[in-house]
Order: sequence, then structure tokens, then C-alpha cells
Amino acid sequence: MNGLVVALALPAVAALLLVVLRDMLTDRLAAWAGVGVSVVVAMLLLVTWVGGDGDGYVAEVDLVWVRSLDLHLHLGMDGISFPLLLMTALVTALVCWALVDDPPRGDNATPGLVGLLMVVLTASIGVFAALDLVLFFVFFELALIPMWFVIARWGDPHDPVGRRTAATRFLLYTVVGSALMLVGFVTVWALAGTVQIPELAALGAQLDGGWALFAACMIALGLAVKTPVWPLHLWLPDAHAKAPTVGSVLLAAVFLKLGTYGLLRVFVAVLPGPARDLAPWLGLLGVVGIVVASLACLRQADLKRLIAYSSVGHMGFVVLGIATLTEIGIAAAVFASVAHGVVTALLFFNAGSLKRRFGTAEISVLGRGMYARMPALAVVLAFASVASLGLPGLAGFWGEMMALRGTYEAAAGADGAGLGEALAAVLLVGALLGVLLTSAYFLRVLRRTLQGVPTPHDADTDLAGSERGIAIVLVVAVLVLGLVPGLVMGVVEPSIPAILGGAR
Amino acid sequence: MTAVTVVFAAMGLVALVSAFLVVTSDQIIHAALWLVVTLGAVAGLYVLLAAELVAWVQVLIYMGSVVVLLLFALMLTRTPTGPGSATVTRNQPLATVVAGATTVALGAVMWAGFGGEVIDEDEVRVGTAARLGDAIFRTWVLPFEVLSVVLLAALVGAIVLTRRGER
Amino acid sequence: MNRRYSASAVGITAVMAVCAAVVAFPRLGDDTGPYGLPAGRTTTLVDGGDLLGVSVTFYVDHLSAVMLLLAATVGLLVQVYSVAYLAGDARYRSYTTIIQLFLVAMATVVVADNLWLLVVGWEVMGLCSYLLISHHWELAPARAGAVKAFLLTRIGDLGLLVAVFAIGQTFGTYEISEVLTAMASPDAPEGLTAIGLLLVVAVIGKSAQFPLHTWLADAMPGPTPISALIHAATMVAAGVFLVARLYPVLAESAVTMTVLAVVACVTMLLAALLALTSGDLKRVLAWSTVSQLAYMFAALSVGGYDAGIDHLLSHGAFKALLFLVAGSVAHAIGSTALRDMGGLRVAMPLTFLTGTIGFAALAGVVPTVGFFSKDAVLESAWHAIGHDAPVAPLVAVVVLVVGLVTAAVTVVYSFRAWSMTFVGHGAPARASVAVHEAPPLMVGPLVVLAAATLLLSLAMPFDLLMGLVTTAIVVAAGWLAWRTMSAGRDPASLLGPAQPAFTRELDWDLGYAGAGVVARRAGDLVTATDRDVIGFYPRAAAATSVWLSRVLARAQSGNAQTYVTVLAAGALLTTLLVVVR
Amino acid sequence: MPLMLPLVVSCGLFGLGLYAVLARRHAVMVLLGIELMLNAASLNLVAFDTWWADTVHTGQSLTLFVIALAAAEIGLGLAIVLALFRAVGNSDVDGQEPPTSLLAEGGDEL
Repeated sequence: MNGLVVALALPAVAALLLVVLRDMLTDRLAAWAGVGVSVVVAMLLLVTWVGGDGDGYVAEVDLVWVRSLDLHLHLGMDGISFPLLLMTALVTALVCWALVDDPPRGDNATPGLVGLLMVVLTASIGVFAALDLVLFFVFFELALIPMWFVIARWGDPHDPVGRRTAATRFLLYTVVGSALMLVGFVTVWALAGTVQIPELAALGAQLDGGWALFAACMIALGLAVKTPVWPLHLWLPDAHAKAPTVGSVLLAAVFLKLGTYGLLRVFVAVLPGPARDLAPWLGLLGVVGIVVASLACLRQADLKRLIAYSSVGHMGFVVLGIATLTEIGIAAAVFASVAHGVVTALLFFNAGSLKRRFGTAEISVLGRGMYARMPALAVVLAFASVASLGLPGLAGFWGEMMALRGTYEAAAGADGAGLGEALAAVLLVGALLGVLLTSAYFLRVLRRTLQGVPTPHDADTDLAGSERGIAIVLVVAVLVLGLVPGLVMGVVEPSIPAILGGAR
Repeated sequence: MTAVTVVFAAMGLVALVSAFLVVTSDQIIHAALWLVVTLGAVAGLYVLLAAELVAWVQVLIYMGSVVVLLLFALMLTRTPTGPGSATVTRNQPLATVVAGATTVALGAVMWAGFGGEVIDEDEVRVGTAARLGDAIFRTWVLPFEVLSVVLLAALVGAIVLTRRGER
Repeated sequence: MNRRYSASAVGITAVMAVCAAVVAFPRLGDDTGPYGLPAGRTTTLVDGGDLLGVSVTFYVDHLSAVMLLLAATVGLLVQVYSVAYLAGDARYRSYTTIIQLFLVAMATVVVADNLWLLVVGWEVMGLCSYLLISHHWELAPARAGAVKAFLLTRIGDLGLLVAVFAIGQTFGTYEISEVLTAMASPDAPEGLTAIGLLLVVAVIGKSAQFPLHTWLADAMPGPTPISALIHAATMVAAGVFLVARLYPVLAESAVTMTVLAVVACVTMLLAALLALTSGDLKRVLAWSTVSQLAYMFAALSVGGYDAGIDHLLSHGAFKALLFLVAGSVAHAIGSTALRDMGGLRVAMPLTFLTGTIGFAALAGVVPTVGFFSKDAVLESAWHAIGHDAPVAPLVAVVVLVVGLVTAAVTVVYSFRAWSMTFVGHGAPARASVAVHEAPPLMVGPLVVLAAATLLLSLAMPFDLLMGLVTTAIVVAAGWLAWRTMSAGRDPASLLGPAQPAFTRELDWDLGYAGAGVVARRAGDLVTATDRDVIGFYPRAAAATSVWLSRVLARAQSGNAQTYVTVLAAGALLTTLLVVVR
Repeated sequence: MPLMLPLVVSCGLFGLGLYAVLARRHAVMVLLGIELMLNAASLNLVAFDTWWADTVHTGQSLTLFVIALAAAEIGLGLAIVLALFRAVGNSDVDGQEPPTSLLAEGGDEL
């Protein structure tokens, strides 16, 4: 049986069982079940990948799904999707582990919540492994509904209306976006006659002209909402501010990557010609996103909103990497996505722990001198912030470095680059300004919360149980990704031609 | 301009005027009574169009039973039948416009279609009862049977609707 | 309390020092000068893929060996010193761990062959400097100084990042050894001005040179041993090391060297004058460090490769000594302000002795290493005027003149600091407090460093002519300072009207504060734009749809008559459409 | 006799009938309107039957059926009006007030 299909089906079955048997399951058991399933899925993916042969897609399966429309259940893994798949499975395992000690509100709600998380896991595995445009779209949409429930049902306890508004706004933004994307897919289907991504990628530059550009715009818009790219990012801060820790981590670590992965697999690979025309706009919006997000972060009072805006900034780097349409740019996009997933997950876990203790993530309420009051939590938050501001030697740096390098090479006139020389130079300066501002706002947060004369608070309890375990796992992950970037690059590099094949 | 045309025009005028009064009178009873006049005038028109059976059926059933039934219903329900009992809804201006436009349009269509036609006096086949009976029971027998079923259904419906109590 | 940790801290640092020595000593001999083929040994631990180009490779030559030894010795001495200096500190364990991390980072920078490895070490050093400056994070100046240090060095680091991209793009490789080999070969690539200037930006940030010089003085709230290790001997010297390491790349473009020379001159004189007018002993030493670093850059810019490195080594020794002396003084009287000191020569004889040697080295008095290395710097400037040098003769002249002027000012401010601390005409009231000599663990390192300040001069070259000139300056300036001090006037007043300006340090910080305000204002603008401008459209869309639904609801008003009317009108229109057309 | 004459009359009757249906408040008046419209239609049928001199008398047979149906329809119409009257107390066509706006009751605004 194909490893990938099992990895896809297992969480779905688990979700079903969890919901059906929820009366018989205690909260802790359900949470541990979630952890178990996610870990098994991660192992399965690892084994399938290791077992897979080099060329083409690993563990490819191609069953006919809808004969009349020629839609296939076409799944496969390659260097671009495997790192993201593995990260998703591991992050979901950590999220379920967090639920062990921090069960959601409501009697016997954990089985339901873990069930929803399993559906999200299935959907994201589906998105990353889908090689059929319509299948990609189906899983893309499937992931949204559970997230709406997670935010609306278990979000910020103090603000029910705000919670539901944020959840609905998140859903509407993304659904409108993916509707546009579907229009793009149908146009591609009409132009190319097939929806199988490998065949479309093989077509390469033949897909060109007015309609191809139209399809590219639609797909780019749909994915831009999800990534999010600057003007379409408004849903992210609200969703994160109102989402529970579980929701925020998944939203940051997995959902944003659906967008960036989509830009790679569905936008650049399928429509290389129009992608070349849109690349300057994408790069420009990416850099504007970086600068604007970091400026906004300077003035945020709520820690979770700040982290959300910083995610917009990091995704700006990913989009800039993609916009360069060079090998280093694509590698930057994948590495930055994985690194951002790990680093921001750690940041949100910390913010979640603080919110669990103080009832809110408002920086003014958290008090000062966290180093003295909660040393372990403070050190981990400092570590995560430093990793997020892109200190070399930690995960955050390599993605940004490669994106900047791609932009520099475009500015220095490298052939085949997506950006013009003058524009690339401006984008490079903008991105560097963004990096500087990123350092500024993270240091501002560390200075306001961790340092200063300690203000003891009765909710001051240091990391314990699953929080401590999760922190250790993620810190190790950030260090490994930071000190040995070759680990991910080795996997990604051979698959880059599959993305850039046409655009070359 | 034969005599038939003149009488026909007069009779038509009577029908139209009485119909106008049915529609604009503010008392229900007056409206019902004017309806009787309209139906009579139309029966006359039928006679002029050599449709004798239809004319008598019109007079017998339409004026005889339908209008009477109408009056009985008004009296039974003790609705206020005094002046002002049949007022007009807010929709009246729009209704006038639509009705007027429809009339003009229908007239124009008719005029465009059959403006110059003339009914040829000598060719007219008088619609005697014999001919009508022959036509109905030979060509139109199926609709006739269906009609009987419809009437039965209407009968049962009316009874069920007006039954009092034990809903 | 932290007896147990101090043993392990010093122990680990000692082990690291030994390893550094083992690596460094054999390489000391590989000195082939700046332009020769790379002579050191390159070892590759991990070979990264060619796309990313990040691999763990080391290249150790004479320069790295010197730096390694300097960092290791000063690091070890500082650890020993800190045992006593931070005896009662609650966060001693994290303090020592961060120092060890810093030493590893410094070692990485010094021995790295792959430029990305150098960048990692470079910024981890910046992080350690941030963490250690804000060691006493209860104090507001410490917190502010730490953030400022990190951000200003970060600007330099961005310059380094783009420089590495440029090197990769031009040379096709990120290995320093391969770059140096390419530069040594006849068909070395030309037009490296861009790379040179970016590297200059990088070193300006890291070594606190002219535009970005304000952070070093504000880093003084950190513990004094840290000032000695990071902000005197090692990290700030990393800028000089980088210029020396990639010397052929920078020397290839006269423009770069001229810019470096100009920056060095401006910084040299400006920092010296700021040191003269500063009222706090540690700030004097900080500004003096900036000035001495400028000396090193000046030497490198005029082609004095060996002179720059020698001055770096000597400065590392005597400036660490001076900072540790300041530390023991502060430890004794609890404050580093010059007005609180005076007449300490009686109470703290050993500190006084080693301090005098330190200040003598700073001023350039004959037997000390300071004299020889500063002499070498000025001699290289003098040499550059006549012979072929990376810069035009005019620039060399300017460097020489400014060097001599700064030497004079240096003598004045070191004499001033020395006498206000130890001699102190008219001992201040505080003298009555029980001031006692620093504990042995602190005095030990002082003695070692003092010895080094004297012994190292043996290894330094000597030029008679420049030696006489500098000694003359020392005597003249010393006499001037002594006369002013004995007349009861603060030598800073020699500046006359310019003194208040320098005391306020030319308000250079207003610029950075202004930038901060602009950023915050832009932040508000962005947040407002997000809420009102971009946020307007979704809200407007929602409102329009609600309004539209209300309008359409009117069609379903429940009034049967309106339905029939619309129906009739519809039927009529349809027939008209069909019939009319 | 010009065919247009009966056609004009039937159009007039139809218009007036339609007006009554669309404008009168009382349900019985609406039924009267419908009667007028039916008569207009049957007049038209008869007119064309005569003009066409149809051997099978289609027009007139249909008119008979129309009259029969009209009878059934008025019977039912009055039964409904009676029931309506008993239930509501008046048999006005526009009696009901419009349903409250669905979105009025707070919360869940976008």
C-alpha cells in the first residue's frame, strides 16, 4: 500500500473515530491519541521518502477519481513538498501534545478539537502531496472549515463576538481567494486540456498569452490571500489575536505554507511564462510586506498580533525568493517556509503559555522582568525572538539570506532572473531595511517584557510538563536547521528543476 | 356599416362601461350588480356573433349561478358592504399603469394581427346547440370528461374549506 | 555562593585557551604578508552543497593565530577576574556561559575559511555583546545600551551580508583561501570597489567607527570585565581582523582605502577629543578604544599591514589592562565617575602600578608596547608618502598629521584620567571610606597584563626617527597636561569654547533617536493605514452586501398583490420584446 | 362586421379585469376582476370561432369549458375568502405586515 495514501487516510480515520467515540475518551487520552497519530504519520512519511528512488515523484499514485472530467487522485512527494509534509506532521504532534496539559474549554471538548486537528492534518498532507489541480483545491478548502471552528469555538474566552468575527473574516478572505484560484485552475484546464501538474509542468512555456496571464493572476491572487501578501493580509492579525494557542500555531506553521507551497507548485511550475511577467509585482508586494509588517510590529501592544505581523514579514521574504525565479530563490522559499514554521510555532507556544497564565497577551499586562519571574519561559522566548529576527546560525537566517542572495544576483544582472536589475536593487535595499526593523521590534519586545525591574505576579509559573517538552523539541529543531542548513538543502536542491523547468 | 356592426358596437360599449363601473365602484354590492350588466352585454355580443348556445349558457350559468353565489357569499360573511367597503390598495397607481399598458399592448397586437379582417356574414355558421353538441361530444370529448373531474374536485374543495370547527 | 560554578567556568575557558594555543602556535610562522599566497592550513569538516555554498572549513594562518592567542588569553584572564568581580552576582552562571559562547564565536570568525561561517560567528558575537551589555537588565542604561549596540552593529552586519553576496558573485566561491589565491594570481578580478566599500560599512558597524561610533560608549553599563574582553580586545577588533583577512580585496581599490583612511582619521581625532572631555573613567577608555581602533584602520589603509596587526595586539593587551584597572577601582569605590576618584595610589598600590603602566602604554611612553606599535603605525604612514601605497601620498600625509595630533591628545587625556584617578590633587571626601586593594583574583590578571604590556614590546619592530618624534610629543603634551592639572584646571578646558559641544558628544545620538521616532511614527501610520485604508474595503464590501440584501428583501414583502403586478408587468414586457423585435 | 370590434371589447374587458385584480383591496373584488378577464378571453374565442367559421366550433366549445371552469373557480375562491374572513376578520389582500428583517436580531454581524 502506498505510504502516502496511508499517511493521508490515517488522520482522517482518526478524526472520525475521535468524534464518534468522544464520550468514551478522556481529554488526556484523546490528546495523546492525536500525538500518536501525528508521530506515526511523520514516521511513515520519513520511511516513504527514504525508501523512494531518486528521480520523479516519490510514492506517486495516480488513480482515476472522476472519469468524465479526467480528474485523478494523483499524489506524490518530491524535494519541495517533503520538508513541508514532515514539518506539518511534527507541528501537529506538538500541538496535540500541548493539549494534554491545556485542554480546551467545554466538557469533553478535547476529542472534538483533536478530531478537527486531524482533519487539518489530512487536508494539509493532501495539499502538499496533490499533483492534480482540482485535488489540490479540494484539500486547500478542506483545511479551512476545521480552523473556523477552532477559532470561533475555542478562541479568546473574553471576547466571543470578536472571536467569531475574526474566524468568519479569516474564512471569507480565504474562501474568496480560493474561489479566484479555482477560476484560474479552470482557465488552465481549458488552455492545457489537463489538470495533472506533472503534465502541465512538462508543457512549460507553451502556456502563454492573454488567457494564461489571466489564469496566473487569478491563481496568484488566491494564493496571495493565503500567504498572505501585503494588501491581503488583514485577516492574519485578527485571526491570530483571537485564536487559541493550538489554532495560532497551526495557522502560522501550516496554513501560510499552503499558500507559499501553492505559489511554487501551482503558480511558478504550471504557468512559467505569466509567472515571469508577474514576478516583479510579486517581489515588490513581498518587500512592501516585509517593511510594512515590521513597521506595524513596532507599534503592536498585543504579543500575538505582533507575532502575526512578523509572519507577514517572513512570508514577504518567501514571496521575494519566489519572485526572483532563480534556483536560489526557490530554495529560499522552501527553506524559509520550513524555518518560519518551526520558529513561529515556538513563538506562538510561548505567547500561548503567557496568555494561559495572564489571560491576555497584552505586553503591558505581562509586566516586566520576566527573566527573574519565569526564567525558562523568558529564555525560550528570547531564543525564539532572536531566531525569528534572523540571527545567522539559527533557522530564520538561511531562508532570508538565500532570498536576499537571489535578489542580489538579480540586481547584479544574473540571466533568467524574474526581477529587473533596477527593481531588484530597490527590493534588496527594502528587504535589508526590513531586516533591520525586524531586529528593532523584537528587541523592543524583549526589552519591555523580559528585562526591567521584575513585577512579580501571582500567575508567574515557569514552563512545566508538555510546555517544557515542546520548547525543548522546537529549540533543538531551530538549532539543527540553523547549524546544518545542508540537511534541508540536500533534499530540496534536486527538485528545483521540477519547479523552474519551464521558466528557465 | 351593417346593422349588426352598429348594435354590436353599442352592446360592446355597454359592456365596457359597466365593466369600468364594476372596477371603480366603492361598494361591493354595486360592483356585483354592475358585473351582471357586463355579463348580459357580453351574452348579447355572443348572440351577435352567432353563438347562440354559448350566449344562453352565459346568461344561464354565469349570470344566474356565479353572480348569485357571489352575492350569497357577501351576505353570509356579513362583510361591510356599505360605501367605502371596496377600497383600493397602495398598489393602485402601479396597477393602473400596468393594466393600461397591457390593454394598449393587447389592442396593438390584435390590430397588428387582424386589423383589416371582416367577419363574412354569409359564411358564418351559427353556433346552434346541435352543432355545438356534435362538436363537443366528438372532438372535445376528452376535455369534457376532464372538466367533470375538475368540477368534482372544486366541489369537494369548497366543502372542505368552509367546514367549521374540528380543524 | 557561586564558588562551584566559578571553578567550572574558569576551567572550561582554560581548556578552550589551551586548544586555541595548540591550533595557533604552529601557524605563527606562516607570515607571508598581505599579498602572498595563503600559507595557512585549510581543513574541511562539512562540505555544503554548491547551491547554498555553506560549508564548515577552517583556514588558520599567522593572523588567525595572533587573534586566537589574544582572544584566548584575555578571555581566560577575564574569567579569572570575574570570579572575584562578580562574586555575589545571581546570574553569574549565565554570564560565564555567554562568555564561553562569545569566545567560541570569536574563534569561529578568526579561523573561518567559509565566509558564511565567518558571518555566523560575526553575528553570534554581536548577540553575546547584546546579552552581556544587558547583564544588569534592571538598569535602564544597560537595556538601552544593549539594544543600541545590537542595532548599530546589525547595520554593519547587513553591509557584511551584501559584501559576501558580492564576493560570491565576483569570485564564484565563498572560501577565503580561494579568494586570496584568486587575488594573488595575475588575472585577479578588477573593480572590487563595491565589495571594498561594503566591507568598510561592515567594519564601521562592528568596530564603532565614525558614523556608527556612539554605541561603544553606551555599552559601558555592562560589567567591566566584559568591556575589557569584548569592547576592547576582541569583538571590536574583529573589524580590523576582517580588513586584514581580506586585505588584497580591499587594497585593490584605492577608493576604498581612501574612504577607510578618511573615516579612520575623523574617528581618531573625534574619539580622542571625546575621551578628553568625558567625566566617566569607563567612557574615557571606551572613546580611547574607538580612537585606537581608528589608528589600526589608518595603518591598514596606508599599507601598514603588520603595523595594524601589531597595534591591534598591543592595544588588546593594554586596553584590557586599563579596563580591568577601572574595574578594580570601581569595585573598590563603587562608581566609575572620575570626580568620585582621587588619591587612590596610596590605598591601591598594585592597581596604581599596573594602571600607570597601562596609561603609559596608551600614551605611548617608551618602554611599553604601546609606544612601539603606535610608532610602527606612524612610521608606516610616513613610509607610504614616499613609496607605492594603496592610497595617494596626500592621504598618507593627512593620516600622519592627524595621527601625530591624536597622539598628543591621547597623551593629554590619558595623563588626565591617570592623575584624576590615582594622583588626585586634593583628595576627595570619599578617600576617608575604607578603600582597600582589589582581591588577589583581580590583581593577578592585572599583573599578567602589565607584564604582557612590557614584554610584548620585544616582539615589535622599532624605527628610531619616528620613535624620537613620538617621545617628543609625549614629553611636550605630558608637560602641558601636568601644568594645567597642577594649576587646578581640567585639561578638557584646553578645548576652550568647543568643550561643552564635546561633552554632549556632538549630540550625534539625536540622529539615531530621531530615526527611532521616525520608525515609530511610520509604525503608527502603517497600523492606521491597515485599519482604515486597507481595512475599509472589506468592511465596505460587507456593508454593501447587507444594504443590497435589505433592498432585495423589499421584493419579498409578503404582499401578494405586488407579486401579481410584477408578474403582469413581466409578462407584458416579454410579449412586447417578442412581438416588437 | 369588422373582426376588430369584439377584439377591442375583449381587450378593454381584460385590462379592466387586470386593474381590478391589481388594485382592489377586498378579495371578492379580485375575484370579480378575474371573472372579467375570463369573459374577455371567452369573447375573444367566440369572435375568432365566428371569424374562422370553424366547422368544429373550437372557440365556442372552449368558451363553454371556460365558463364551467369559471364557475368552479368562483366557488373555490369564495370558500377561501370565507375561510380567510373567519380566520383573520377581514379579507384584505394586503393585510399582512412585512416579515421583520432577518439581520435585525444582533450578534453575528460581519
